[in-house]
Amino acid sequence: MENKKIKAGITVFPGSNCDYDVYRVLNEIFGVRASFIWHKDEVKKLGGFDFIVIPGGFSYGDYLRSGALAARSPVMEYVKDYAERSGIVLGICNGFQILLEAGILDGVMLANISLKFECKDVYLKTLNFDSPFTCAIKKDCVLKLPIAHHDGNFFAADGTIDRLNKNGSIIFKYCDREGNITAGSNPNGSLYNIAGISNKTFNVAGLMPHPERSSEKILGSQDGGYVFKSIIKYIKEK
Amino acid sequence: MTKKAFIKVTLKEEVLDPQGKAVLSVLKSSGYDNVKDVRVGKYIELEIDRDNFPSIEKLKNEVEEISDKVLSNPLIEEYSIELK
Amino acid sequence: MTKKAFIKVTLKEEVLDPQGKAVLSVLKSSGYDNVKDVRVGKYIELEIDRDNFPSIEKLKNEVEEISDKVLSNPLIEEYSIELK
Amino acid sequence: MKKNTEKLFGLSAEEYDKICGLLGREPDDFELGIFSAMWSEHCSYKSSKVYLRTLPSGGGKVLIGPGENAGVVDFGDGDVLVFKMESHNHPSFIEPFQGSATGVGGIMRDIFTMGARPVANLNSLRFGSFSHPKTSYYLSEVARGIGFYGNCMGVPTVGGEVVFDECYNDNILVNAFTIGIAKKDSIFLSSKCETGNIVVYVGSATGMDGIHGATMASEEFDLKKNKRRSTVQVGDPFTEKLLLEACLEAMEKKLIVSIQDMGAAGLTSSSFEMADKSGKGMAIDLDAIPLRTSGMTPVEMMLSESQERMLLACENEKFGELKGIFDKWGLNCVKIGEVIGEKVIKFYYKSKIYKILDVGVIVNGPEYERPVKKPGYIEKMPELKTGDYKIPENLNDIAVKIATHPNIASKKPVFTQYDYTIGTGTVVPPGFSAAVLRVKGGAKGFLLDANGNSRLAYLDPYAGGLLAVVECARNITACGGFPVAITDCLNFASPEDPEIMWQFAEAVKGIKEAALKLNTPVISGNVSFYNETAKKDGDKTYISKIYPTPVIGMLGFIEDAGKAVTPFFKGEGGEIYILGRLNGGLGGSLYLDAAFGDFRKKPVGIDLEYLDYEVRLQNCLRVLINKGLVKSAVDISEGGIFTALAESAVTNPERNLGFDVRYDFSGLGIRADEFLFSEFSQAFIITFEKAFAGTKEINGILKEFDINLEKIGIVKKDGMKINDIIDLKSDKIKEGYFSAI
Ligand SMILES: Nc1ncnc2c1ncn2[C@@H]1O[C@H](COP(=O)(O)OP(=O)(O)O)[C@@H](O)[C@H]1O
Ligand SMILES: [Mg+2]
Repeated sequence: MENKKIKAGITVFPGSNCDYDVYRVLNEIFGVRASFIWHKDEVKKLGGFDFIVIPGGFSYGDYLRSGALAARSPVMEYVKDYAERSGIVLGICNGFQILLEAGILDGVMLANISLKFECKDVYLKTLNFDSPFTCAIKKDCVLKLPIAHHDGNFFAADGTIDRLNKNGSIIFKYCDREGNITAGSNPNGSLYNIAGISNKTFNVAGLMPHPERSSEKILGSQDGGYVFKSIIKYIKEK
Repeated sequence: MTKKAFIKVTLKEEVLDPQGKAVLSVLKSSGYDNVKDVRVGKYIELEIDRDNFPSIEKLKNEVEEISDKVLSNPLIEEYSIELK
Repeated sequence: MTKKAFIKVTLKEEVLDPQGKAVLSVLKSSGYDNVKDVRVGKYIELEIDRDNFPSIEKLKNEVEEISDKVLSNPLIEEYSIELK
Repeated sequence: MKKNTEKLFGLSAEEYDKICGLLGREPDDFELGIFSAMWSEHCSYKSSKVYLRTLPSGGGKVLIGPGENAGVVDFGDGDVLVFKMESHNHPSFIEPFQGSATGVGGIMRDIFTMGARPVANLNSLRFGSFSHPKTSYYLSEVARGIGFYGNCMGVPTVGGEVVFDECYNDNILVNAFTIGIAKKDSIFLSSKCETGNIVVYVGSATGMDGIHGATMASEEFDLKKNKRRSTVQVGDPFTEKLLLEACLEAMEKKLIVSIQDMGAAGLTSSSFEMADKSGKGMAIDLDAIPLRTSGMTPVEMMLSESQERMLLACENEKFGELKGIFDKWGLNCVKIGEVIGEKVIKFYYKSKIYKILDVGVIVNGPEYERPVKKPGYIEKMPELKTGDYKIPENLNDIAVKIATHPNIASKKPVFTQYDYTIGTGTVVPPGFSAAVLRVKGGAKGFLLDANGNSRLAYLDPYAGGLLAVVECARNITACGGFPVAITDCLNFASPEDPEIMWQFAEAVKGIKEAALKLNTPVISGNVSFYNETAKKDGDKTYISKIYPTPVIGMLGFIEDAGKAVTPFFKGEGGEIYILGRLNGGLGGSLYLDAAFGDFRKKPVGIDLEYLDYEVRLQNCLRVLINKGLVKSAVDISEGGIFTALAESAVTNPERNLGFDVRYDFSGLGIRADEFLFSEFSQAFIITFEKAFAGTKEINGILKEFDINLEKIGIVKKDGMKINDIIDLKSDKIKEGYFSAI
């Protein structure tokens, strides 16, 4: 299967602002056919897409709670339905927050421990190499990706964390350059340095760092590209 | 006729409140040593058209639904409603 | 002994409330048409060591001072205090 | 003529008389409100116009110079770049979070009004002395406000400057810069209204925001009486993001004829200026204005500075389609009037004609050539003679103090609050010299930098203006770019004070000369006067004034953004060179302040030869870089050569580095402290790709430009050594450099 036969849908809410960056990277760097899905569009069942990306940004200004208002919009019903039918869904940053608020992923995002917006490069350790989001990542490879968020402090009850752990659903953790998971490498106070998780069946994932901002050499890192390469690989091999 | 609903949304006790902590440290460093703890929540006012509800109970139910589904995240927050 | 102070901080009536506006638009598009207006404010709980105050009045004064100087921005917000 | 001086709202008695003459009677509150807004310094540039006219504003790549919402330069391949810088000083002092946020929102509207999508923001910030009790509050609120607005808009904030000085204790400065990109054939202007077009209001509803007691008329403006009221402008970046998308969509579909954002003096300036620039008039129905606050009076509607609004003209038949777009984005889109041939604005209120005002009379405000006087403090400024100061025993201590001074130290804690990676265009992020951005779909890129040196501008406003331009150009050149055009933000105290006016005139002259020599026309800008506050000290009142603060924002181009050079040393063993000439002179330097607690000494004079040399030097460096020979380059500026070397060592993001410099400066006739810390050198510290120096190719280039190159040392793994005067641990400097603010 050629990449250009793979169809990706990118949801657009009022206030989404990484939508175009994802669109461009998917189309121009990875040669996938990506198109936008306006939050009010009646794209019933989202059946035509091989995967869906919920991009970052400030949907509804992130007012009330990050992602809360977007999580209640009609298109999220379709996304939920799509996910339940094993569709692949990736939420990036605000997209991750929306998936949490919609109850598609477990947990919540609190404000960063600094109570400040944090824009910087972080290092990620991959904990599960079998998911659609990580299957092209080389083992022992520490990834460098940028973060840019105010509410990335992942929190969940102990029981939930246990469940995520047992299931292998914690897919990325913040680490240092050498891959050690340390307090100093945690940029936002996230519980157990959690940077990205998946659902029970691994077809839905959310992560705070931005793979679309680290898929080209000129931007200082191509490591984010592995996330998209994984999705493509997974779809091709399916 | 409209009615007002006042909703307090607060973090559940067991959830860490970084904002409250930050306010507490500001208060302490400003010499307000008697303050022992601070919790920060939200206070939301809704103005609702009363006429479309057969009873005030129904109106209250709708406010509860809104509070539950939109205004709060039940995983970490709880809320209380007052109608006026 | 500690006492609790509950402070509601709300935007002055005529100040733009972007949050309230966004919540309102989402409520409307989710079919909650009866909601006519939404305002979002803050709800803050302070736990205060009562013992160091000669009178409850003095304690109340301190809470007022804190609300004025730290918890609210008098240029755009107002507050009300309840002691329990 | 009867005059109630209390009711002049910022107008002078003469201006009031002039208005009475123009109208043939006394103005009523509505008229007075409009005159006072349009004739204010802020809107009319009445004190600065005569000087601004002297600035070079065309030629080269300029497509549109000053006069529109922003200037436009040709970027090749059918692309244009649109940029401007604007101040939001006073609102930011009153309410730093909202003030800085709405400042950023305002400048972005200026850019997308012209049909350009904003692609980068910069900001230039001035706070009181670092130890002043309110400084940390202002710093954190302003940074939060800028991040809040820019991040939500999805526009990366890629650079700027943060300066602390006690002259800003009572007047902070927030200058915001935005650049956008558009297609050459789809630039939108405010001057294109046609008779018969309808006038459309889009965006947020109008509230009481920004209607200031000071400039305001009758009783109902008494804010103290109405406690529920607030005049603070509250920013809503979410709505502005929607406004951006809706406007660009409507522009792409060619539904807009002419457009103007509502900035200062809101509906008043947008309607009168659009009418004036188009040579038309308008009929405006005040009843149609979307209001947030009920019961607003006509003059309140006209003067409101509520954010996130635009005024536009469109063809009647296209209104339906236009409205469809704004509906989709959930925004107001209301027909409020019509463009008419007669050059007046007819206001309708409560379905009746309410007022008719002549456009020319309102728009052609006064213009002054205010008296100027060379300030006494400059006349009396002592020269700094060698021998006045003993060289401090321990220059190491001073060096540490300088490298970790809040004005030198890393501004990372500030800019990590800004999303600088969104848009996937940022090739060199904040924290180095100029920001470098690439343009997708090709190799080309552009560079941005903002600079001002107010201490120098205080001691010598001409030099301050000139060197602000030169410094921006150095930063752009050091990355391999060539300077193209500038915008300026001129922050001064009261123009009614002849000494301040002299400062202004000198600073503009300095900018002019540098802009001419460096071939960087001034395509947009902003003037902010009255940055002063009356203060009480016991029973004496005095005026706390800022130093003259001309700030420059510069755009540069680069053919291949991927080949931009960064300022830091790349690795151990690299040979360190000086390109250019070292000068002495310590007047006004950070060193004088750090070592002796007083910078107020006459700086060395700057002449035209200085500028000639500068152009040669920068051209020479650019050629070296473009040939791919240079690994790192940084200019020598604040904090002198020591600071340039130290920063080159500690800002490498991957590894710790140091340097060992051996250089005999005795031939220059300067002392050790001058060598280390003079800020008047015209030189870059560079390292080369290999041992290139001495090759024929390089010598040829040096000869062509008549510039010196000299090896001075070597990059080390650790330690900062200069002759036998400086010996420091890199770690210590690094730690201090990154944790000072
Ligand atoms: N110092 C300056 N140098 C060059 N151009 C300037 C300067 N100050 C203002 N201008 C130009 O004058 C025009 C009016 O500026 P301004 O009133 O700030 O615009 P706005 O309508 O956005 O408020 C703009 O085109 C601006 O670029
Ligand atoms: Mg404008």
